[in-house]
Amino acid sequence: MDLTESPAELAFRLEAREWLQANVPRGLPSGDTREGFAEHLLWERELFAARWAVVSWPEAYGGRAASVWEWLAFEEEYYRAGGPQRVTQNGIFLLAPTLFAFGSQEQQDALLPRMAAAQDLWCQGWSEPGSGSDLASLTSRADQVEGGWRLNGQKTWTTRGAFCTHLFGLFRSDPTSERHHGLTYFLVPLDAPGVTVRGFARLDGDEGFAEVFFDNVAVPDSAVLGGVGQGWSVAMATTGSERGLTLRSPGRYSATVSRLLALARERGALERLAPELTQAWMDAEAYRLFTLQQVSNEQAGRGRPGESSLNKLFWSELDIRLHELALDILGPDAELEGPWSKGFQFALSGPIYAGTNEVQKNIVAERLLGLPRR
Amino acid sequence: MDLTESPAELAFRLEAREWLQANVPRGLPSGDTREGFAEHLLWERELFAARWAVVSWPEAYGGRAASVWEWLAFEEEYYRAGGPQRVTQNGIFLLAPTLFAFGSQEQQDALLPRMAAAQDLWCQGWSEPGSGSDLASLTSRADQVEGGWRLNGQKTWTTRGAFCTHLFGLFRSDPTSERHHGLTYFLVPLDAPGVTVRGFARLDGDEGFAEVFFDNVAVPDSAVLGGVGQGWSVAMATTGSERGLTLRSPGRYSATVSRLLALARERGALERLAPELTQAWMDAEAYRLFTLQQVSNEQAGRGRPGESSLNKLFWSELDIRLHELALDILGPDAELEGPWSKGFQFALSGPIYAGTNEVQKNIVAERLLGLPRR
Amino acid sequence: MFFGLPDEALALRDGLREVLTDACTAATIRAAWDRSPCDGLWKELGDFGLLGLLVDEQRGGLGLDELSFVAAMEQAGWHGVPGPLVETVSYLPLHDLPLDGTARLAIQRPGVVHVPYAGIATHIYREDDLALLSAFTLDEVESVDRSRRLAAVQGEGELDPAGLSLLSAEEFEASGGVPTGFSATACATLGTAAFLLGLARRQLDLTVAYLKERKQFGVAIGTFQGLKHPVADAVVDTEFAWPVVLRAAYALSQGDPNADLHVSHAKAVTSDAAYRMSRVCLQAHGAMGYTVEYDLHLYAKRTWALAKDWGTAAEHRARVADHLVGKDLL
Amino acid sequence: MFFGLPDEALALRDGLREVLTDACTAATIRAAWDRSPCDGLWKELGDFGLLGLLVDEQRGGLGLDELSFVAAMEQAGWHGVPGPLVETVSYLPLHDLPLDGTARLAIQRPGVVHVPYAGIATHIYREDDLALLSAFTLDEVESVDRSRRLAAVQGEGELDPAGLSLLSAEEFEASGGVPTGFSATACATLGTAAFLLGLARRQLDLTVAYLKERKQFGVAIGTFQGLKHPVADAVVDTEFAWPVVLRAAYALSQGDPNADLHVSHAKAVTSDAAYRMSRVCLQAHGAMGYTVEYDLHLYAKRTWALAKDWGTAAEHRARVADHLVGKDLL
Repeated sequence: MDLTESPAELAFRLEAREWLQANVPRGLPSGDTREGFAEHLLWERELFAARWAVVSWPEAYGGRAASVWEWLAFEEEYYRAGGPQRVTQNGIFLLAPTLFAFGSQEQQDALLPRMAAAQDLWCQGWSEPGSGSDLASLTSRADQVEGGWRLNGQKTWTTRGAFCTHLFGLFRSDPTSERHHGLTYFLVPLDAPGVTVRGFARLDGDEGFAEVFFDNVAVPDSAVLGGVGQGWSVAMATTGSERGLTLRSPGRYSATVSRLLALARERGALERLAPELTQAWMDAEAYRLFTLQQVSNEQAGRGRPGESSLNKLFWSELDIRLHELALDILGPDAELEGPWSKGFQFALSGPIYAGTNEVQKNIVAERLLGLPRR
Repeated sequence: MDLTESPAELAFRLEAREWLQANVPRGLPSGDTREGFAEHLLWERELFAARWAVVSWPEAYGGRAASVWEWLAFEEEYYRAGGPQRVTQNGIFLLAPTLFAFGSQEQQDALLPRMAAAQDLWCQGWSEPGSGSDLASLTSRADQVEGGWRLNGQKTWTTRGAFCTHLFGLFRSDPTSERHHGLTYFLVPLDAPGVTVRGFARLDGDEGFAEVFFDNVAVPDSAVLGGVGQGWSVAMATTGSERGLTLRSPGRYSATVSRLLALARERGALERLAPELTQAWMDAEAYRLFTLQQVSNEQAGRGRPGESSLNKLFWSELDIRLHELALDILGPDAELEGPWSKGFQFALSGPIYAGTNEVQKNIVAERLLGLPRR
Repeated sequence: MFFGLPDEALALRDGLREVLTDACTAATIRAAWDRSPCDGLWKELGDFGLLGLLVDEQRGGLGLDELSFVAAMEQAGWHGVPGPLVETVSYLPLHDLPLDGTARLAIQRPGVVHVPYAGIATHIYREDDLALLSAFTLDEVESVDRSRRLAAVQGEGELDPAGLSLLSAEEFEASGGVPTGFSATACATLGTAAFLLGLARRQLDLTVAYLKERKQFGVAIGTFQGLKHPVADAVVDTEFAWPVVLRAAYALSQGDPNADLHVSHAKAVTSDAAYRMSRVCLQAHGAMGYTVEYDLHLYAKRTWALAKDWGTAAEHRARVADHLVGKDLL
Repeated sequence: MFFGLPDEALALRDGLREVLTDACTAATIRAAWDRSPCDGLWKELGDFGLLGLLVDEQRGGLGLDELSFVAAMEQAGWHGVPGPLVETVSYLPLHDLPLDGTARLAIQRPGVVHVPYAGIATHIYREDDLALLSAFTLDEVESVDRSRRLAAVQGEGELDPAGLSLLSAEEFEASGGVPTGFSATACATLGTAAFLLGLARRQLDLTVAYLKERKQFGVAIGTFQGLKHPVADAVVDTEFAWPVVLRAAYALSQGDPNADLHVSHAKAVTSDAAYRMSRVCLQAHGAMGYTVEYDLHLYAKRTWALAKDWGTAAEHRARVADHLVGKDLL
């Protein structure tokens, strides 16, 4: 056990802090509207220019080759400085780890720098109208043709799909296959002929979702990531990232707790809600400590099955509790459109996306505890 | 809506109050030990002598033909006066309703007066080692023989079985049958040759349970209640009583809340736990109101499927919350053997007996809401 | 002894259901979100008599009691009626205004900055002295439920020129048409409680239908205990909240001096129960419920707003606590 | 940066597991319920070195730190070791007593009437001034966990004739053998927190085994989400409590001035998490768990006792709040 930062780690943290404090934009609109998204892109490009967009990536791709500890420190400083949501997250946090693990050198060289620079904007194409929790039932097809593939079908619940330029997703490449067999992971430009994107509104009214229709969309063989028919196992690596640490670093919740305590102070609720506020602080701190342990375990080769599901269950429920507490403090003002009601509505999606919490509980019960499946 | 008691109802309540205040014994030991049970029997016989044992029964069987409203008033007064547990409850509250509904005149005349007088002491023989929530999988057998039946098998988790004189239970009378078909409801004296009873201890250490073994036990045809092969539907009437109102009248929880508030006052916890204590009062009051509505609905022929499951879910969880709150007030004294820790341990059985709460939730979901079964 | 709605309340509720089935669909609520005043709906409510439910028959009202009121408000909640319905029905007995839907009353409560429905009301009254606001300015702000038409209101209060608002309690009573001890605040609070349970029931109905229809892993997702059990738990809460609402309505109808205790009890438990139901129903819908194209959110967002309106659960629990202290119980 | 147990703590834990697998079975705990002093077990604990875990090597101890301590206490909790283990290990550094299991220390805390393990301890110390009680009378009372040997204690405190208990902090430090800033209260509190998580893990293991084995409706009941999901929820709580215990142990080992904050955090969350686990496990067992013939209750009842011992969750949460107030956060 050693919780002291090395001089290099500390220097990294302080450099990040100084830059972020000076440069984080204030009052950006939601990145889940067309106008807001454009403003966020400017911020993403500013991050990239200063080499803070993808700190854990190799320098060749625009990163700083930061260690995971440094990445955690960056995230902590990012949220402490009030940094906005990362509209590029589905690329840099979900697709990129998969590209690093399964992509060819050519794919990495072609895609990662543009992704880091927020030139290519990636969205995720997993869910379909009939395939949510039961992802393996998906029916979007990829048919092999001369020189490549033809894609047909429909994806939905694609976050920020209407503003993105590319989609990564799963398609059934073996028409005789069932369930998680015969799937292939494709990388698709959304301006390809035959692609239609229809944005639609999330719970908070922002156009944060899209349906994506594929009508005989031609893609080359190089659009396949990780091998034909290997889509399921390639995708599972990404879903692990999605539900686990990389998408929801602890700095985020520590920052929410700080804002919550400030709100309680401002509204005179510190005394009435002292136990609940204290529990909120304790929970965010526990999440932070758990992630430190998780990283250490993984580095020591002692990661456990289901650990990222534990992680996802905790942060998703924590986020809701924090926002419920804020709404409690706000009383009749809770219903006002504003950062807390918006945050609350976003928090409500936590137990749904990245694999519903019901699915995560099954994973904990079956893979971590060894209980029988149905 | 009319919540005023009629002059007759009020007179009944006041008579009960006066008698109970004067006669309720103080400091009885647990009725779930051999010695305690004997003391409780004296109290039960005193109740019977004063015609308070079974107020809702016909006068011919020792009751007062009280209305259900009067019964509720009696129960409220009983618990308000600090009346002890009813060790006869499995007879008078579980078997008796079934006997009234399905018993022959001979059975009623023979059994009910002795039950009311606490001469015959009845225990329930539902569960078996392999059949708990899945009661329909029971395997204890009844084989038809000349002049009656031979019983074989084992029952378990029989409350106070070691102190009782008779058992009512389900046996498989059609050896070719499966699940809930081919079962018959039998009334069995525990001194019959071939019956062996072994008491064993509950969570709180009292010998409150028994296993009952049947080894070629001969019973006559008159031991059948409600018809050969009709056991399941006959028994279900009783389980409705068990989980619903008659076993857990609201007066019980109102009295617990009164004791809880007194404890909080005595220990100086009123202020610290004001919201929780208030919620406790509100919950007990809500239970009382719900039961008033339930009785009115049933009298008006507007009872709903699953209503007694709602009832059971609420009181069983309420009872635990009330006792958890008491243990919170007691702090380090919570672990002491005493009325609160005993009450807590008993409360923990609430979500288990009379059909686990998991089963009740299925019933609510399937019968009240119409959700599909598996 | 009889605990339940009287026949006249049941009949009213059933009649209202018929009216609202056509007059107030999800499309009606969406129109209110888009700033429609929903005049057609309000005219139907007026024609049905709902707005004068608590107003004496001599003044053209139905002259019904608080039991009929909660039955109607629960039904209105199920349909998600947009606009200041609870407030209008609760306050019309105090003001000589038309009952035909042309008068819609918003109430400015002490300490509440943004007055619900101020943007669409024809009259804004102050809760504490019943004064009508005149010469006021409105500063509209958006609620998560856009039909709420919140606004910060600045204005002078004046004696209600058309009504009874500044009469003393004795004068109220003497004036006729106002039941002894009638409290519009209590009614509005309790009506909101009933409305919340209607909203909860609607969300439950949508969810049950979805759980039966939606298939994953080859079966209807309503077969999974992981969804069934949370729904059943939420139903327990709402089912045990309804009798508390009835108890409070009965207390108000009887002029029970403890009526406030029961009303606060009702608002506390319905706020919590309806909120919980909204959470469970949203979760049971998965991504399907997480879009404004599906109707669930219309009822969920109203639930979130009303759970904090006319006093939060915590505030009403504290009032119940005060009553218990007064009875030497706490 | 490395967050986790050091190798020496892991080795200690594994060694202890081997010892306890034979030396402390459910039968051992049952013997303690029947008033056995469990001398054999305590001798083994002494031989293994556990009792002198925190005692300097010069005094014959292992001289390990609080990280090894919590690793060992968690393991001891899994086995449900009966007797004042946490207290003895936490307080032996302050008293010159044998480390071989013949000395068992009970601690009388201010405001706590019934001293745990007083009925079986060889020494009873007062927590506030570390004085040894002499010429005392014991009035034993029963705990729901009969191995707890609670007693009301009346007696005079005196300077520990054999030890260091009345030395000043500077003298403690100068005396050697006592780590700078060492707080036996903090250790006992944190050790209890770790023990609670061990108890929770044991109950979980029993439950997982039962859910795999028990069949109803033709399938293992562990296939039902109605049982799986509550168990998973309880596991989330215990899994997120463990790093808090480690953090507190690290703080103590580093002489961190904020160590008390972390210790209170740890005791608050472990008390809640272990209690919740006991409830879920008991429920998952149905009637099977609701008897003293089955072992589950041995671990559940210790959980209920320890959840309130060395400060309840509410008390420790209030202490965390005090720290936050001190940091101007709350």
